[in-house]
Amino acid sequence: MKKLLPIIVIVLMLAIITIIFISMAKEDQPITIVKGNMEMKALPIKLNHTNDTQCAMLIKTDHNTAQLAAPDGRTWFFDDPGCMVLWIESKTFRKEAKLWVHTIDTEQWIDARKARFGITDRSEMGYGFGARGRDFNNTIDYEEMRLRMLRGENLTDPKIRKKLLGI
Amino acid sequence: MSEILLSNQVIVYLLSESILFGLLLIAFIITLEILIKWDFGSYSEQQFRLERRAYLVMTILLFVFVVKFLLLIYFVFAIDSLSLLVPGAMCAAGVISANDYGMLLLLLKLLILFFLLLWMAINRYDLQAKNYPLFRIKSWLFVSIFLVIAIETGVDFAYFGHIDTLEPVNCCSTLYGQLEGANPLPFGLNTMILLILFYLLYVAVMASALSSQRVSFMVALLLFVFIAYYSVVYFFGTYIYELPTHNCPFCMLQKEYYYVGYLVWGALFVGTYLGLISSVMEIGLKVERNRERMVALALLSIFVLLCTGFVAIYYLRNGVFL
Amino acid sequence: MRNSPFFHFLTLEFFKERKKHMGVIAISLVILFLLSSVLFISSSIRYSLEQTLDQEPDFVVQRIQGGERVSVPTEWMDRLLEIHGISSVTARVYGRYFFKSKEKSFLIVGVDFMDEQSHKALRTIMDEVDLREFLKGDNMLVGGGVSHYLKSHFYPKGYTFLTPKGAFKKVHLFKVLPRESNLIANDMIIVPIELAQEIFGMNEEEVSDITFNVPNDDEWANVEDKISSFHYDLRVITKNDIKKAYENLYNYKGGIFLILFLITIVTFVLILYQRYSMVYSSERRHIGLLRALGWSINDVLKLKFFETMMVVIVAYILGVGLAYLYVFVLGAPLLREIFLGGANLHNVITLVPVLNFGILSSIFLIYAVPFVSAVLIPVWKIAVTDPKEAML
Amino acid sequence: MIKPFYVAGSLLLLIIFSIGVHYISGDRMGITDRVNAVASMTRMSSPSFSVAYYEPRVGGTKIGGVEKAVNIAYPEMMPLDRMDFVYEK
Repeated sequence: MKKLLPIIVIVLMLAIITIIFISMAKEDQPITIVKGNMEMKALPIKLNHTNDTQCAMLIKTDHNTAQLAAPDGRTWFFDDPGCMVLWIESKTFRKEAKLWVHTIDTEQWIDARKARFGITDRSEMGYGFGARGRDFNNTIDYEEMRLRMLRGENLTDPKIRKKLLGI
Repeated sequence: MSEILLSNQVIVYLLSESILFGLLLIAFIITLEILIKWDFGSYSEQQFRLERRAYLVMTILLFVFVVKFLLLIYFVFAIDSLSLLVPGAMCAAGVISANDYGMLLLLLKLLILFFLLLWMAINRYDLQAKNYPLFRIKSWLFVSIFLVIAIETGVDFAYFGHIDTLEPVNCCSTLYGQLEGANPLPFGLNTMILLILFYLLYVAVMASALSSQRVSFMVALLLFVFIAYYSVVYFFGTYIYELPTHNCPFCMLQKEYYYVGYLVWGALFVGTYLGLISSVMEIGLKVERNRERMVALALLSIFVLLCTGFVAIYYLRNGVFL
Repeated sequence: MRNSPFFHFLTLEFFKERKKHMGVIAISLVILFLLSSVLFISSSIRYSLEQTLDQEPDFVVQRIQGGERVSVPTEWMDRLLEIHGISSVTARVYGRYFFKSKEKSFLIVGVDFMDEQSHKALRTIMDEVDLREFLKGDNMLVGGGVSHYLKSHFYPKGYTFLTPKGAFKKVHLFKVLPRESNLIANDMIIVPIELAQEIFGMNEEEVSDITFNVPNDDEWANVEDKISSFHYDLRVITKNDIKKAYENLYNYKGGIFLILFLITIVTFVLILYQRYSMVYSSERRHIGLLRALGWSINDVLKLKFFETMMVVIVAYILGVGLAYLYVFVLGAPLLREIFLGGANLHNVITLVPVLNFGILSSIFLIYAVPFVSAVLIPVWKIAVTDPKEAML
Repeated sequence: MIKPFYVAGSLLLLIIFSIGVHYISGDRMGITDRVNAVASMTRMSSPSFSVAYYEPRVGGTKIGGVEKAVNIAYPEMMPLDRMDFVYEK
């Protein structure tokens, strides 16, 4: 028994290491960040395989999503423009970062700072801001949207919702 | 902010931490003096004085160790009771994550406890050896412990000073629950493989300890505590709570679960500490530490039995697994 | 351990030198007694209030105008009743009634006695109350404080309320609520809901606010959100808000006390340090003798450490025990007034004994840690005494 | 260990024991039940502390950060048991 023990230990350790390596090779985590996007352009989102950094939800559709590219090439993805606003507020690169939104009317990636936002649209987190490429009646610009998001004046506030939607 | 700092437990906790820090400061200054002037070959009056002062350092550290240990339990308890004041928090998990200092503080505390325990073990051996062979190592260890405790005391105040009672925090189900589509376990493990690893590592720890293979014992122990943490949070915990979706390391410390968390985490951490200390001392200082190792094995076995017991009892009572 | 010479010596010495320890134990006793009493009272009241919270409805819906609560129309209730998952929607009618000038005030609460829950609760409070008799005329149930106040102001049988419309309403004092319920009922007057509306000058379509329960906890946030959007002047209060308010209230009173108490602790530590330095310096010869007899420094440290721990534990048990006696057996005369205030009706509450790990460990830590810290250095000083001291 | 120690020790144990007996056998439920019944009947659990007319009772009647009690007679002085004046908001 005494002689066997060291062999058992060695076998066990080998087995453990193999298990860890095999499962590491199979590792299949959803994307939360993409590095090396030095041109800071809009990347296609891998649907059902990308996590929103702010609310940790899985991004299932391109509709009204957003992404953000930092000057060092890191890119994050969001399922709602509102999430992006909340997330970037505390970051040091919030001035330099490139913000992209996927519009709900023209269905393409445009610069969020130039986009217009509807205030009662369907959005993943229910904030109600839908990015639009064209100016439409009752839309607001990015700065206004940002302020409303940070102040909490969006559809998640019951009183605002009543005012805007009547329910 | 004022609400948190006026909580009874927080006041008592911060007061105790400050007093301990004051004592340690005295010990630190003495240690520095000793380290500079120490000369064991000398018979001068000063050397005798230094040796006597070394006793003060030792006394203070013994006291600090005991109180720090109690304060860790008290800290967890205090955090738990604060969960009423912090919006959104259901248990200690939410309060700990109320600002960035919380997790750091908890880790520092666990680290300090380990080093204090190591110091105790070295000190004990040192005193038995009569001619203080480890005196310098011991003193330098204390100097580094003191620096960590200084940081910890600062973080204590920063942490409790910056809990916002208006800002909602996440509760444990959002903090430890699954990220949608993501796997919270390390190395891309799934629960089945995690459990296999858990038991394999336990056997490896036992076998290497019994055949006195020190290096593999240490490696296995480190891996074991890492895997065990995840196993408890993501598998065994669900049997303690009897709820398959409840993943939280803190809720089990509450009354609803008969404070069993203190036993679970206590056995795991103290067991690991003692095991690590015995192997550190055996590898580094070439001294035999059988007793610590045996106690460590016993505690780890209690831990594994306890975890397995929860699953077994659940299965026996309900006839199914979660 | 029983026959260990060390412990024999320790205990022998402890009792032989007991005069030395008496003073310290006495000071400790006073400090521990005060501290424990305050914490016991505050935790007992907190415990009782937390218990009542379980009876409290999950949600309260109020109407706010200019930051003040105003009456709610009863049609708001119908809207709530339609929502799925909401149960026991009830109207509350209550308000303060000022007794002459603004010196003292009562809290008048209207209760719908036809309601199952209220009915059952009334039975628990008083066994032999005849509800039919009570509802026949204009009757009221009053709390202990109100009854005492009315009696001393020559209203032994009842009171004539002046409604805002200028009418007088004579209400007969039916029964006094039991003393045990004083914590919340001391200044309460319980009347049927219609009578309360009349006294406050509300019409029948008005109530003070509306309460309801949501049995499924997971739906709380949803329901709160949904109901908040019914009206712009509507405010929803959840049970958690109330819980937090209580918690804060007690942290204020207990916490301020503790902070003031820190000054005492610091003084205490200084006194201890002084005293032990003095006591031990007179012991030098004694310790020197022990050292000459072959005791090591560690042995002396151990002796002194156990001695200190004995003092700490004896003082702790005595102090906490005395506080327990004072608070829970005698009812904490004088000290409880700090918690009850004295601006309105005088209140005498019955304290429920509450002991838990939180309080006991807090008391122990705030006492023992400064104590042992103060003694450490004097102890060390005496422990390293040279054996040659014995010769002097 | 000497005899007086056993005597003193058992006295302390007796204190602990009698506290335990009182704690367990005390009429805890009787008191709590009565208080609970009043709360359940009125659906209100605000503590009846003896507060002045300008101060609201905590709990059911007024809560939620809307009110701030200020002594209207002495606007610059806060009631003593409110500690807002110690801590700036």
